[in-house]
Amino acid sequence: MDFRDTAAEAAFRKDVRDWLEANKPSGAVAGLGVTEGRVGMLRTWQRKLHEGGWAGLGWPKEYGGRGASLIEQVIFSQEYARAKAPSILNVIGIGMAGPTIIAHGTDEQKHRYLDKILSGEEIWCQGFSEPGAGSDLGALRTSAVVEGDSFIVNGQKVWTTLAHIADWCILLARTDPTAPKHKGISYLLVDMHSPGVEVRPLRQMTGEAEFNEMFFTDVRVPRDNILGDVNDGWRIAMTTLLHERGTLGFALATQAEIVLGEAIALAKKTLKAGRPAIEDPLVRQRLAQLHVEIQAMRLNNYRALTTVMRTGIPGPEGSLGKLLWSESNKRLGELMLEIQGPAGLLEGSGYAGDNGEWVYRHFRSRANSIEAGTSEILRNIIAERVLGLPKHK
Amino acid sequence: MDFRDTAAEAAFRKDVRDWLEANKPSGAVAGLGVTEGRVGMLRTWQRKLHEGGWAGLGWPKEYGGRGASLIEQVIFSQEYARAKAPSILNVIGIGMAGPTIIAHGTDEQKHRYLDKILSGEEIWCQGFSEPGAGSDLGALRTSAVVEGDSFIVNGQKVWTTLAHIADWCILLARTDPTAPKHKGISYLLVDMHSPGVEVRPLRQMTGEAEFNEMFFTDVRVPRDNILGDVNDGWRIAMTTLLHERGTLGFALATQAEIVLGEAIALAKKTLKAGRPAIEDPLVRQRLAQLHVEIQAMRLNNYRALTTVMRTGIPGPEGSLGKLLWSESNKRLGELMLEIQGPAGLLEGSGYAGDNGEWVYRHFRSRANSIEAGTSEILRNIIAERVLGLPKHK
Amino acid sequence: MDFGFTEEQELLRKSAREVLAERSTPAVARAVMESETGFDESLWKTIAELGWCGVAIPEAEGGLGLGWVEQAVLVEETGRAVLPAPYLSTVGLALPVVLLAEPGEMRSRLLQGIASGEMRVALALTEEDGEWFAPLKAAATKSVNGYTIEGRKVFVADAHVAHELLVVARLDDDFAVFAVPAADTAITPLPTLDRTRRLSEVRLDGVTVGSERLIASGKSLGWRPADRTALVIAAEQTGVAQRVLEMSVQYAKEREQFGKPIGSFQAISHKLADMLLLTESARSHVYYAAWAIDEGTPDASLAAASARVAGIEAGRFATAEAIQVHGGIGFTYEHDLHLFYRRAKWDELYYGDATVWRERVAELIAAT
Amino acid sequence: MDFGFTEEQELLRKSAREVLAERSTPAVARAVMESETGFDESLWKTIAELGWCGVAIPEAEGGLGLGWVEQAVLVEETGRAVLPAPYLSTVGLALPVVLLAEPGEMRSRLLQGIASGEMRVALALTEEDGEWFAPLKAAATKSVNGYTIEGRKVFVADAHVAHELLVVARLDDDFAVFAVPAADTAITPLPTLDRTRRLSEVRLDGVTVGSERLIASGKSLGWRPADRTALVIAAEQTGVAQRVLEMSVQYAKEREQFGKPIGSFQAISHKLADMLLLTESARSHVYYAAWAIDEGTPDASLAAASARVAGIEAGRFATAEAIQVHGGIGFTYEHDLHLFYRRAKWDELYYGDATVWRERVAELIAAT
Repeated sequence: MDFRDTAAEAAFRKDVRDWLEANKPSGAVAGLGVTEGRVGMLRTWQRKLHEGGWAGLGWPKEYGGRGASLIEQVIFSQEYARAKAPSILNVIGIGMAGPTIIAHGTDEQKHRYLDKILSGEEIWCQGFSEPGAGSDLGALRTSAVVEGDSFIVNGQKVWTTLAHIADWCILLARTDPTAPKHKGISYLLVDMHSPGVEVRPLRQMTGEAEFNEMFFTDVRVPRDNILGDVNDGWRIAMTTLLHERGTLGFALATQAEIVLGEAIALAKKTLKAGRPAIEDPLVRQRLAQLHVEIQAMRLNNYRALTTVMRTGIPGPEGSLGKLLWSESNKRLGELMLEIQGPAGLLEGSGYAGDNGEWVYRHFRSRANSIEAGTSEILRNIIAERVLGLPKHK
Repeated sequence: MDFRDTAAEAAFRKDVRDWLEANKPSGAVAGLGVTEGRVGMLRTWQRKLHEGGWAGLGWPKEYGGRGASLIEQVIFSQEYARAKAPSILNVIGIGMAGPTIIAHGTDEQKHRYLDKILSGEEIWCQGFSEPGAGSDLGALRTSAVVEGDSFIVNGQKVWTTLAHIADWCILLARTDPTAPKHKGISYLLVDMHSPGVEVRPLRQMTGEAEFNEMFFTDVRVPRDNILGDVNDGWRIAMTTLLHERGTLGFALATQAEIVLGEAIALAKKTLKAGRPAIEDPLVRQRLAQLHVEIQAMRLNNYRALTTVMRTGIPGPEGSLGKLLWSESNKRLGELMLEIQGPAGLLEGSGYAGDNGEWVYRHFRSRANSIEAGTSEILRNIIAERVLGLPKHK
Repeated sequence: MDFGFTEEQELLRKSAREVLAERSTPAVARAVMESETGFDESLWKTIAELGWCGVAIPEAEGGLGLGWVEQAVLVEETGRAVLPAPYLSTVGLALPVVLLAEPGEMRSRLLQGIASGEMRVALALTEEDGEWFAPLKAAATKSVNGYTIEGRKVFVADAHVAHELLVVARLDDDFAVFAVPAADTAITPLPTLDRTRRLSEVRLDGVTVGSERLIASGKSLGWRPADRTALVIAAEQTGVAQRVLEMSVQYAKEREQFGKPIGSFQAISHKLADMLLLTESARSHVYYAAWAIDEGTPDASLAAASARVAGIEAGRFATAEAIQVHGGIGFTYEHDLHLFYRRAKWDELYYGDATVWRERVAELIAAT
Repeated sequence: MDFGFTEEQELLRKSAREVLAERSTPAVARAVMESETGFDESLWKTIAELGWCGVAIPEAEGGLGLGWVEQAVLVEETGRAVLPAPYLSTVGLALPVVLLAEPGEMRSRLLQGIASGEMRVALALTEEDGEWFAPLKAAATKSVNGYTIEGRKVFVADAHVAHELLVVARLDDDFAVFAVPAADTAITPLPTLDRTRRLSEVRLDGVTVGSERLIASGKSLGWRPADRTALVIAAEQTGVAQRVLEMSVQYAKEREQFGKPIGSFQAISHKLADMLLLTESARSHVYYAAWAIDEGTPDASLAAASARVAGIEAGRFATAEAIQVHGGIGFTYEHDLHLFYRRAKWDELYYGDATVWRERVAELIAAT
């Protein structure tokens, strides 16, 4: 047991930190939103990351990656969060589409797509979720019918980040409507510039549009653009989802530590009943509790990492992180608004703490327990896969 | 809307209060436990209540009751709780068996049982719960097989209060094992002195034995001792369960108010970090929250009462009371132990607040969310019957 | 002992619900949100004509001469409809102060103005520190023609559409309330998360008002206006909670996942049961407190504070969990839930949060 | 960066679990509960012979010379087995003080005595007010032969089976720790809810001890023993939580209601998921804190306080909800759950509750 970096790890961490410090866009702001005004900056940043050799950190070297170890990937994600570097534009391509193509693609497919993913020349999005399906992915209804050399795709997807700027989409579609739910699904690589693809931004309650709806009307997809076999898409999608989390837990924990630090700073400068909020016993209890939860995330992540490194099999601790983070982050947002009193009702003003930043964070946090697995689904997963309880159905 | 007693209500309340003050056993202690040492006192008290005309308050006059209105019953239960009068020994007979016999019994049965219930000459217990059935009453397995003029009963019941002193038992038994779950059950009146009836006390984690297990081995029950028709027991049991709650909600709310008052008193005299616990901002928040919850119980009860009196149909508010009470009472118990620090670990001692009374209450409160409907079952009921959501099965 | 509404009260609720269903739709709220002023003149006229502003104002002053129970009924309904009008600020924040002011011509003018709907009045209490019940910096000094007030008020609800402001300021060793024409002050709306109920900054740079405009002193007011304000906000929270509960129950019955309505899963149905529990509890508290205030019972302050706490819990839990029950769709701007969420958050943080009011409850129960 | 146990540590856990499965069954705990002394001599001998009391004691003092990680491994296991022996009071409460005492003959005697298991030592800190980190009334005065101590200690864990008491008393303007032979004091056991770990009242009526028995001063100790004590109790809580989680999962798989295992209902399964979350989080905190203490990292105190908070949450939630999952049967005296519930409650309220330790966390994070 040793929580310190080894000499090699420390050296790698320094490399990452130095490079980020020297290269990250000035005035960079962390956060996931790819708003119109930021796309140009993010493209440039993606290219820079690639040139620096940081794109596809965990990809095998033969496919242009760095072949970094798991722990190096963790260190990178921690330092990335700490530097508050802007989001990686081609995150779906590098984190999900690429690894799936590496695992299941033909040589031609690997040759065609992988380089351009890493360079950011082609941006990817993910067409899994559907309006009627939600947490029940197997209920998807988008159809792909073979017609000559093509699939003809019809249907609707939702909650698609980046769709408005994406060049390609990893799309799940039903190719055999008569088969049971999880059979009869195929995994297609769809050119977003094809006729019949329409993207509409989906505005959130924060006012931002991070997500999109995608409509597919008689979209023609060449037969070669299938990954794996026809009707074998479910199995392949599992590879993608396995990569969805990646080192996200570490990034979230580091980010949560930083945000808690900012919360403490605000509690020091905000007056409540005439004295700094940080001196209020109730505020102190709640901040302390959040500290304990955020540290639990970080430490649970380490345990999961050690288990994977020792046994190759992820331990139960990792699956707990997202659940803990969502619920803690929501509570932090609530607390920070309460600390401010009526100033917590201002979306931006000199009267609001940090110019209304916390109001945005609070609103945004409401989606935490819904996106990337609702808290209900996560508890189902923990109950069934970790505790071995019978299925709730 | 008027929360004051009418003149008639006030007069009735005064009658009750005066009578209880004049007649309740000296040094009486509230609480449900019928321990061996208390049975004699409770029998005397039951007789006194009967003589005073307070037994069977809500029963029709023709059956020896007082024919009191619903609101008079509420007033009685409030005053009873306020007076901290000891528990009513024949509570099952008066509250459940009697009303069910009145509703479904033959004239002979009414003649045979009702008087002796009111006088306390015959004490009743309730044989519904079984070890394997729990919240799923329909899964009961105790059998009653017709043999000549009798049913032969075999099986086991559990969580039976008063079984150790009861003369009679309202018992649900399966008379048709081939019928669907809720059919094929009959409602029997069983003489507890019959050969083959065995009662074993069931000690709780508090150390007390409020409940019993009952074992029935080839117990012979005359065919006349059935209430209603063979295999119609489920419907009749619903009458019993409808009466189970009765004005319990009002008694619980009044009791909770009293207990909260005692908690505040203890918080005033217990020092925490050198000053009375009542001055600790965290303690204050928690006590205030409990006050709000307990008052909600009281007020929800009033709303339910008004709805029943106006429409004859209970409103949704009543079913919420037990759920709220269980959860609040558990939290109160936890708080009161915390206030005491290590003294909260003593089961009785001059060092413990109120001589360890709160340790007992805390332990006892752990059963609140299990007995008389678990919190999970209550939420199911609210979801299905009040909100009209589909069954969870 | 009777917790029932009178026929007139039921009728009031029914007619309010009908009017609001037509005139205060989410679409109207969105239009008001997006508008520059955040104010819909014609909607206000409707409210005024119905006499809703004068429900708790005596008939002699042009009101309907009813009480706080009726006021709570109306506000529960306006909450249910997220009414985008300066109604709560008028009847919940300003009116309690005016009603409890010293009898006199100014009080009558204000009451009659409010009752007719021709006068919108805002309460200018808080300052930069956002504290509700704390020492003030704004100060009034006696001058030849009356009083001169100097100070800056912040977080003043609906000030930008008010005719009169009730400015609370230090005066000698007490505080006092002055009715100040809004036009005499400098009002700057602030970007508020519930854009149908905007907060403003109000500057008073040596504004002089006549002596008759001093309408109340702190010593005479005490907590009494606060009891009424707490009650009114709690009533609104109850309405908000009720509406999102209904939306969520409806959705849980219709929406299917894994081949079943999501309302059949305990993870959803138990959440909804808890929402019901909190909403019904808030409602019980609200009407008891309203009755207690109308009757002037000794526990009126405790009842009002308890209602406020119960209202906050219901509003907060119900709107947050409604989003969770709805999943992604509940987080979109197009879905109406966020209108209710914003309103509930406003109600939670405005006029003292749950901690402040629990402390008030504690103070009252520990004193006995 | 490595959160793994060494092979030796894994082996220690494995062998401890095996020994405890045989020697520390619930039946044994019940026998100890019912016994007059609440003490099982032969069980203690087993522990002593295995060297468990000396895990964190240097080899030079007769211990195994391991560290707090190993100590936490053992205590997690003894918690899992609700070990009915004065083990936690010795290694968790007394040992940290002795280890951090001034080097010298007395310290060595105590360490060697503890390591061999021949000496049981209890920490006599709290007084009538039950405060952990507060001014004391008990006072020592310098006398001809050493020190004379006058005072009354209350809530002293396992004092009635101890050989030596570590009495904390005022001395001049600081406090000091004295090793006092238990026989020189008047010890009265109190009726404790966890009867396998009894609390006692200890009276010191002018007990005189030699100068060498003053083993530490408050100024030199600071919070350091508290860090270790907090860690050890948190480890026990983790073990308790883990065991009741396992019992509950097992029960939820077997017990059927409405024709299905109750573990298939989300009302049960989500509770169990939350139990797992809290238990795993407590475990992560415990071993990080143990490592930080062993390494003397700057965040060791914060890590220990965090572990204590996480341990309380896990122990409290898991034992309470385990009863709920089991239903009526879980509330009976015959069922073993209440042994764990009592232990968890003891651990929660002894040595500062969650509020005290969250305040400690707050103090440390607000200082940075």
